[in-house]
Amino acid sequence: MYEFLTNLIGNEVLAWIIIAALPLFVVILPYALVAIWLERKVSAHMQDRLGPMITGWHGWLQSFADVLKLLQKEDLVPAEADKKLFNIAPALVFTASYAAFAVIPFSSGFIGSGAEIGIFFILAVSSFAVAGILMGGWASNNKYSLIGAMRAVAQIISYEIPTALVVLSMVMITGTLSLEKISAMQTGYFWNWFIFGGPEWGLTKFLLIPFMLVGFLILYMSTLAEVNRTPFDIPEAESELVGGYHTEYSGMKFAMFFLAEYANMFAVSAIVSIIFFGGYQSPVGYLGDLFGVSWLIPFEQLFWFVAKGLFFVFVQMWLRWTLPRLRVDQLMNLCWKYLIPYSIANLIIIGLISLI
Amino acid sequence: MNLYDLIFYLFAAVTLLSAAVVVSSKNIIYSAFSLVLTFFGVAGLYILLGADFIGVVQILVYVGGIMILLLFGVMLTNKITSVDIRTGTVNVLPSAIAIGVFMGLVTSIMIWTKWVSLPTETPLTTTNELGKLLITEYVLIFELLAILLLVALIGAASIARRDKE
Amino acid sequence: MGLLDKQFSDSNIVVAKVDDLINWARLSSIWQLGFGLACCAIEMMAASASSYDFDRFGVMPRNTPRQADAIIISGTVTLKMALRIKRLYEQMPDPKYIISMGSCANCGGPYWDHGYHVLKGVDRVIPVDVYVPGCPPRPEALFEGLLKLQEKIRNESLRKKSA
Amino acid sequence: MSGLKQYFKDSWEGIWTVLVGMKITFKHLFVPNVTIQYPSVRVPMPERVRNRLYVNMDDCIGCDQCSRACPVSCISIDTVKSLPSEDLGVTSNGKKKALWVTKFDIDFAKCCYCQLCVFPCPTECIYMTDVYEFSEYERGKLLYNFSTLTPEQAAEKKANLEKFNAEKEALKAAAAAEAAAKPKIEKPQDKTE
Repeated sequence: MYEFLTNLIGNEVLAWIIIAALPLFVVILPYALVAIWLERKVSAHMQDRLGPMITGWHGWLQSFADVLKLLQKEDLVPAEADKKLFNIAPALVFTASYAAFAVIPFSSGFIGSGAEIGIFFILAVSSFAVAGILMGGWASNNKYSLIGAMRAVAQIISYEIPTALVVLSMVMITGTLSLEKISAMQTGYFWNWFIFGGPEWGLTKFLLIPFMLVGFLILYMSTLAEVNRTPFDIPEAESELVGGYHTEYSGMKFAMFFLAEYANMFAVSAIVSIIFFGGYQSPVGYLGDLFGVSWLIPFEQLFWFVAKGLFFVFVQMWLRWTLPRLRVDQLMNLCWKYLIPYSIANLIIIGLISLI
Repeated sequence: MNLYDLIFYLFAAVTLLSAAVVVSSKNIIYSAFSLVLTFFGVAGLYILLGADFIGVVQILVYVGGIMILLLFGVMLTNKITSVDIRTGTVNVLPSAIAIGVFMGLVTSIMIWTKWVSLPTETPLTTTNELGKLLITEYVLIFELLAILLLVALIGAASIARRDKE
Repeated sequence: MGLLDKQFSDSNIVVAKVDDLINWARLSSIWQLGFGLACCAIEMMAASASSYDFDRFGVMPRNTPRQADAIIISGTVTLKMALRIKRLYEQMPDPKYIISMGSCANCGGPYWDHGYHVLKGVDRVIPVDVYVPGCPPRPEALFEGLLKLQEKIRNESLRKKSA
Repeated sequence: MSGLKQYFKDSWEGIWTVLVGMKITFKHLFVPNVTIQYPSVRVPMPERVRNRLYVNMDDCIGCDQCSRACPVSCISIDTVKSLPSEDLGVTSNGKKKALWVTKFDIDFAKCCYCQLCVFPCPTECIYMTDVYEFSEYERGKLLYNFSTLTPEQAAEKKANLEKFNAEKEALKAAAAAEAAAKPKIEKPQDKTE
């Protein structure tokens, strides 16, 4: 395919861009649709009901209908809104959340960009989404939107600190920022994952396990807060803020916010699974190795990666129907008084252990 | 012109145009958001120069931190119900003269300096070397900056703290 | 009448299929504005809850009128509330639908004669698509109203301008 | 020191209670759902359910009691007296019908399904059914006409009655005139006719 594209376009870089970007775009959008359907089914079954049933088998076409409907809805711009920023904001949020997928290794055979600063890039790009959210909230010229945007920004920036600290402690152990290398490190069986102390055998491995667990919990909580999911969904708290920063958005612009949210959910799940759960590595070895067909391995890795990612997305949904929404002060309390001290202590202890 | 140049010009154009909007826009919010774009363009240029770490830090710190703080400040200090947040340009003549002198100075330095041209070899990764340099050669400056930030943090906390009556 | 109009006004197979698809999308994802007024709202909530489950039909409560497709007027519309309902309706993007649920919303219900403060039927301020009778209607009756609305949407066409 | 202990205890409790909650929700994922799939499955209605009214016009004697009992006056009834020559039959519980019910309208948009109209009915011809699915696209269609007479028939009955009444009046007047004329012997009938 690469040769074909190079011949067609006549430019290597452009061909690479298309190869790297196209499958992602083709895969991530349908994923978002499936995730929306999954969310509705999971929430329904957790409440002992059925969820979408009419459109297709158990309503699997529901999100297609939703998007198709949103496409034909009237595209409203409030009269008093700042029209330029109002139109740019959804595109910015959408771009930022999809840009994160550029550095995520889906399997050893398919990585958008094996950039050396992968994990750092994701942290940086997520701050672009903050700018988009703030832009949308401000441009709507609606008090609920503005308050929602302010809350979202305060929350995302606060929770970026524990995320960064946990990532830092992991970077200390692995010695690299590249997600590809971190994934490749945890090859073999599941006891080589970092949640079980990493691939190196010895005393440090067993000393690390409890601190890895703490790190995992902190990372999961703070990334959950970064994507504004329940119980940290005060930016969209329906009972107080109508719809948060997307209150005034209708039709496809709202759909872009919606798809960006679900893409973000997978992105953070992917980060958690790469850092602690081996990324695309299989827990039990590969069929391709067993039968000696090496081309099968990347596909198996893709399967394991998607399975792990979807599992953590499922846990996010699970938490959503378990916990009530936090108050603003509780949210900040959790971040500044619990997560950050724990993550700093964790960082120091992991540093000391890795010195042994 | 190959693709590399094309991307360079793209980022350069983004940087310059948004910078022009920053200074010329009458709406402070537009200026602030264009400044975000300017930082983004500069980060792109950094990455094109092979300084990937600096580029990403530029986005993380300036876009994610400082700009958001600035936007917060702008939004909270003005009426939120009206879009009418405006700045005026004052003292056009003195500033034009000052800018002209400054630009002339910079351009003349650029022209008269004898630039050494090195082989265009961009390093694959800069993070490792940067880290090593920071804690060997520049460790004093690094620590001083850290202390400065700490002092600022403590100062901010003590100002924001409510006194016990 | 131009050539294009003529072609479209006939039962063109392409237009018919596109119509079907678009109508299917509209009718199977009616997002409801979470908007309760009186006792009918309790039945509306019951319709969303586990034993009846509105979600089966793709009905999802949205809190902002900008993202809603249908508004279920569930209960007594006082004269004060009528203004708000009209405003909420105007804030919704096209295509939008209205289900008037219960006697009060249909025509003022018990207050049609002597209620000095009650609007005598919500159709005096906004165009209603389906009237669901009942005081209050059972959740199933609301479902039946929804099915009627879906039937109405199914017969809409691209060529006709929707309300 | 106790503050620090409390801090760790709080952290532990936070995580532990979340896990407990998650266990409960996870169990519910596998609990059989309770949803009634309405269009295909319907709950059986209780015996004395109150839904749409039905009027059995064969039994209605047009006594207007239901209309008077209605708290929202959604029932409107018009009756026309029958002629002595006409036989309207009897109701199922043996009452003789004496009125043509030319109009028996119930506005189900107004009806509040309180069942108060059912009790006063002497012939038990108005009662609640278990039909609840009768949504309409137009409000006018919720006005149900139960009268079995067509408007023409109603008009005819009315005309008949008027004619009959007029004849009766005439007869009465004639009788009165006769009674008045007897002492005087004179007949004013020619003048009045």
